[in-house]
Amino acid sequence: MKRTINVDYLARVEGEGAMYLEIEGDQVKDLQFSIFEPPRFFEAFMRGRHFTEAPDLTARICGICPIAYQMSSVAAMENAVGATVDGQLQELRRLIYCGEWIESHVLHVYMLHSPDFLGYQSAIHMAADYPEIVERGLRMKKIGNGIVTLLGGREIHPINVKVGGFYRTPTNAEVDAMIPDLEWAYEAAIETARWVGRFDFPEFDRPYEFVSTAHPTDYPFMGDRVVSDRGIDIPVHEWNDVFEELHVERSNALHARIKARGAYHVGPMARYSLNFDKLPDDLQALGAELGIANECRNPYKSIIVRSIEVALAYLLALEIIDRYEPPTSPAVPIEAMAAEGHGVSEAPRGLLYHRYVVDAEGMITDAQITPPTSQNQLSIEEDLMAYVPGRTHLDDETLQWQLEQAIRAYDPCISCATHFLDLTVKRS
Amino acid sequence: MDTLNAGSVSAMLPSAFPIVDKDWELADTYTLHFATDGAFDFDPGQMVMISQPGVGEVPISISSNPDVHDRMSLTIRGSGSVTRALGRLDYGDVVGIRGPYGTPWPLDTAIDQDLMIIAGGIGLAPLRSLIYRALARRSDFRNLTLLYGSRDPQSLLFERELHEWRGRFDMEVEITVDRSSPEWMGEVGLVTSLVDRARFSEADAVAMVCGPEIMMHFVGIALTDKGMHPDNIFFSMERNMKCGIGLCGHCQLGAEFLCKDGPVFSLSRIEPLMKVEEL
Amino acid sequence: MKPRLAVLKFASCDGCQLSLLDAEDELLAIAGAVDIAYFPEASREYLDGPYDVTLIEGSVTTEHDRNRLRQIRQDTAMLVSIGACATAGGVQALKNFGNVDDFVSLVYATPDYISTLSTSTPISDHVRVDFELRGCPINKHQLVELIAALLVGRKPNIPTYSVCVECKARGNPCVMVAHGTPCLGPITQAGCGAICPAYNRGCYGCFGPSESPNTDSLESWWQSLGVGDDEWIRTLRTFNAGAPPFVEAGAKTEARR
Amino acid sequence: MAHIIDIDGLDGLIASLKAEFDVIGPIVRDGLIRYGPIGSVADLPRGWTDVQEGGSYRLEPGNTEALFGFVLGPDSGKTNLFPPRAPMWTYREGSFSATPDSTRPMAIIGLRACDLAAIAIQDEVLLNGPYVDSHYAARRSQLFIVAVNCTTFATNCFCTSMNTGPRLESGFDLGLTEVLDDHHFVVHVGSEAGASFLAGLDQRQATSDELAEADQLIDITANSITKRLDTTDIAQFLADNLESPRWSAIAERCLACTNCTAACPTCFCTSPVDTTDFDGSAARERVWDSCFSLDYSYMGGDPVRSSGSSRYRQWMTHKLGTWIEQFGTSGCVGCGRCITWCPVGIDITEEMAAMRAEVLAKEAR
Ligand SMILES: Cc1cc2nc3c(=O)[nH]c(=O)nc-3n(C[C@H](O)[C@H](O)[C@H](O)COP(=O)(O)OP(=O)(O)OC[C@H]3O[C@@H](n4cnc5c(N)ncnc54)[C@H](O)[C@@H]3O)c2cc1C
Ligand code: SF4
Ligand code: SF4
Ligand code: SF4
Repeated sequence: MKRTINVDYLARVEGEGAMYLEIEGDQVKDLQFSIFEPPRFFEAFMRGRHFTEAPDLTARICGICPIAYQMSSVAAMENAVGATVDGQLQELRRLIYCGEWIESHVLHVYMLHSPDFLGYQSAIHMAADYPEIVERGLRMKKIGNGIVTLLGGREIHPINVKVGGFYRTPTNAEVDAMIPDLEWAYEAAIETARWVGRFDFPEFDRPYEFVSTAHPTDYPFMGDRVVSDRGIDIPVHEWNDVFEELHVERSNALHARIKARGAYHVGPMARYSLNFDKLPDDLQALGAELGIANECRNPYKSIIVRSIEVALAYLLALEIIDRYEPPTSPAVPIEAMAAEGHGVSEAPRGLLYHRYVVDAEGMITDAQITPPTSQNQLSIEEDLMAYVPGRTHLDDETLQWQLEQAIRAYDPCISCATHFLDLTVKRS
Repeated sequence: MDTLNAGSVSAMLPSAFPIVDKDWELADTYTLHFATDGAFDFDPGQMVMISQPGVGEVPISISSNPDVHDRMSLTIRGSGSVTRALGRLDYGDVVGIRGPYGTPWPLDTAIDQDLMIIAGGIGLAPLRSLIYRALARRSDFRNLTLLYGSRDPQSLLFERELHEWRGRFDMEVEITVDRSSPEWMGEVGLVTSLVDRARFSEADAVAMVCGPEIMMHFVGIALTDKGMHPDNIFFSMERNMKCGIGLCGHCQLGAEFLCKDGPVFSLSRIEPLMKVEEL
Repeated sequence: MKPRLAVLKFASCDGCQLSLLDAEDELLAIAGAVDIAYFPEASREYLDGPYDVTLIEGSVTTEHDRNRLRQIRQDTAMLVSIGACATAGGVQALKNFGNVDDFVSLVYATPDYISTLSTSTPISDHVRVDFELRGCPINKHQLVELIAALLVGRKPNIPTYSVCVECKARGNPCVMVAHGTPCLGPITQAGCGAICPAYNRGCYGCFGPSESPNTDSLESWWQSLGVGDDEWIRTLRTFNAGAPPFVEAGAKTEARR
Repeated sequence: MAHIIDIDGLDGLIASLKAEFDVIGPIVRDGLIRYGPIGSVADLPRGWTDVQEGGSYRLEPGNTEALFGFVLGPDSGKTNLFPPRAPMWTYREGSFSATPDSTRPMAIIGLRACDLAAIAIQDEVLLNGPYVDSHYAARRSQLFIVAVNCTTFATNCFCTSMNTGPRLESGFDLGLTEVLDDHHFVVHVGSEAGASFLAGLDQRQATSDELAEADQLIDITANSITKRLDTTDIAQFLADNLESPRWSAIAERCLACTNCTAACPTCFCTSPVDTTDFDGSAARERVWDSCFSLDYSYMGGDPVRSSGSSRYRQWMTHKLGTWIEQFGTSGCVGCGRCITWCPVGIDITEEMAAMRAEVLAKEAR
């Protein structure tokens, strides 16, 4: 018997996507996870703009994770001109990034993903039965947004990130004022992890190749190497030697793949599994307690990983604030020069790669941006293919919901995925 | 004169007044009535600031009889956000009122003179209280004339009163409409045409005029053309008023704060200012 | 009955509708006061129209979206466009200044797969819009204010004057006067709270043109601060590139060059 | 009669004021002089001076140790006495309640003669009319002023034309003149409160030489100020020239950004802002407004003053002309803030002079 599951418009994801599934017997005959978010041509706009504009312009690719765009772009620009931003300025970058992880992850955990597990259409529906829980989520999210607002000026498309550092750095009093909230929030994040850890998860471990940014000592936010659990360990500038992007008809987004092997997986599960040893002991123990010691390969359980990363972000924020001394200058000076630069950073939903070519006047002549959702697209499709066999006894409604949930597990940011330049495909 | 908020914490603080009655005068014009317990004295020509909490506050002239002390009425045309929102209120709803503010019609200047009251459109509202007062003091004046111009017969305000005043022997009432309708038997044309035909003695007359600025401008010309002195012609002026008491700055016209120096001004004082574009 | 609210998007970054979810303090109160009938970013539940209020984020860039918009207009009593994309075409309106085919082939290996209009245009170019909330992104406080105002039927407090007014109310020094930093604040509509000057940088115009923008005067002052024609044009052409006063000012400089 | 205190004396004054007041004074922040909370002399902008032009302000290291060696930042007393936003009332379940002002008594250190003149003007508008602004009144009645005589000036100062400075005449509790030789302050007492604070300090009587020296510093300042505004029959002159072509010429440059009105220490225009909560309660605030905004003159569908020229005209004729009829003094104290803080450097004195010159030229023809 032939069944089709057709979701015209995927809810609780950022951007516009759809899913079409044709099942025959126990097998998937046809599957299309398509992105119809209209294209916005960012790489094209970037040409002819000044390199200092990159953080403001690329932020607009995504309203959910603008910091990630700003951080990858400043990393790429600084890499191009050989500038080093370190010390307290780098700490502040980590701090604002913590804010974004919190804001984005808590949004996902409480408002986008947990309603699936508890059988609600939305967090607002859920609030009718679990008001304290939803309120706790909102408060946690607000604290993340508070970090971004203090350091960035506002929560969405912050204005304070620049190539070389910031326009203005906060005072001790300003950052210290956040401590009581952060301390509350850390505990709340632990409770959150335990709360989501009790959800019912389907058995569904996947053989992903995990890819993430690598940092020598820290759980990665920014870094200059890219690693995988199957042997990739490259400096950022070799990105295009290893990865490529393809354009398929059904989608306005590009699919990224590892040239040698195909699909790979970026995001919280990849970060967690590749960097488990860099987590503080308490959070490692929490992971073990919740059944994901060392690694997590079940996309449905990514909600636990996100909750642990939220706790980590609050903890790091507290540490950064504790050590904070306002830097003498809000930014290091940057001189334009003809160069190419690469930058990666870890958006909440995974690795984000930027590459720019800049001329001697500082004008951008070429730009390439590979966002997490493009990278995960193949992985999402393979998950859907793999999930159906053995579960065709489920009714359409249940199956559809579980498949949607599998997609939502990636927290796919579809708006991000639709404006990316493929250079490699022409070579194939 | 009693002021509702004299001595209160803030001159900006309204007092809560429940609406005790509401009449629809026209499709877009209504009168709200308030019980004032005798604590509210005003003179014709004065206005109040009326607030719908959370929506906004606007200046509105008092249209009721100044000699009835337990009740105060405001006649309002719904033209924008606040005046339309007020129109949606009804019996029992609470509004905020501050006032009365502003200068009254200078009725004493008309003692032993012909008193001309000239209204255009909603401008009859602030003049109605004047008419009540003038009738109460009828023997102070010589001829009492009301000239009233309206857009069309359907927009005539206060028809009941108009009918009653028309029936009086001690008052002359002339009405005209800009646009006629089949049932309309009266005059058609602008108020200025009534001025041309009205009987009054130019040298011993006082005119009190309220209506759109452009209408007042032409009435002023018609009256002075007939030989009246601009000192004896009074206009009630409108400007954006936010506080009503000279603190917010909005209503300035030249050196005048229309809210506290006005809204009633003699033509001689206001004419030079009215002539300057965008002043 | 509670008013029914729909929130949906066209070409955009999702940031403006996210502002509703970012209103952490008011979200549940809003959800109590209105029926959130359609809001795919936050809910799986899709209740059919008609809606009392529809918030639209994003610009019109495809034929499909153009048609969809007409239907949406029919389904809603009040249509509010939110954000620079919906009110001025957004950053993607930069393609209005170039050749789209170039853009498509620059971004996509197989351009034939992409169907797109040659322009990115605001919602109001296609259907009647009842209110526009500016900003890239919108300010969540303005969004909450708008909803609160609609609920009681008052005029929302959304001023159209320049960023400078908010800048002074916030107590910022003027960065242009005090540091010689070029600032677009005098010709940009208020709404953000003058964040950029508060962070020591010039406004870059994300709330679009103010009520009576004197672009000529600001341009010549910027020149005296050392800003060249190219930079002036680029500054006008960012997130509100499609806003008429910015388009005209840019074209004027281009023509002079 | 005057007294002498040294820097420690000033520190002692700040310390004793802190017991009763929130003490506010000039500080360096964001690269300019602002008014903010101060704890001691150490917070004052020692050694800094300001260089002002039309549309330009730069703080530079001066070549002295002066604590008050600068002239004026953008703040006057206005920001503190008449803040940009003030709550007025709240409404809940059928009743209105006034929101009283919540500030503590304030002591402001460092105001100049023009600032005091401006406060006197705002008093006239907000306190001395038939109606009183209760927030202003609350702050004003608990205000202690330590003012400073100007021993330096900025290019945009024209207080001498407006008879408002640079010498302190009245309106202060204590008036200081900073003398750099043997760094000390000559202190004049302006009120009983001032006298009692002074009495608690380590101070002594000033000698006549010391007085003369301080006085001379102020005279030098007064004589150095070259910017002029001719106020002869100014109200009538402006009333006669409401249709001067000069207004349009200014409007070509004017951004209508409202910076001049925000910086001006006497501008007092406000608008109410009504807000509602989702629980049915409502509130009103009053916020600074400006005659340069379109909404300011909105009436019956359109603004009365839609052109830039009419808005600039409203501002300047009010400031310099109609104010005199309304309140008995000019609305301008000659501080020059509107010139410095206009982002495109429009100069009210130049515009006034240009208009007079045009009229003269026309009469000559
Ligand atoms: C002294 C005086 C007496 C008045 N008496 C009456 C009266 O008896 N009956 C009556 O119906 N109307 C009267 N008006 C006019 C009434 O105040 C306006 O219709 C009202 O302010 C419009 O406000 P709105 O919010 O409904 O309109 P919107 O168009 O939404 O106006 C917004 C704001 O603009 C200003 N504004 C708009 N139109 C006017 C206007 N015509 N006059 C002054 N300010 C305006 C107000 O500040 C108002 O709050 C009077 C006006 C004044 C100045
Ligand atoms: S910094 Fe910019 S926005 Fe602020 S006052 Fe100056 S010009 Fe205006
Ligand atoms: S660019 Fe301008 S409008 Fe945008 S946030 Fe900065 S100051 Fe506000
Ligand atoms: S008008 Fe200008 S010079 Fe005069 S007081 Fe105001 S800011 Fe100072």
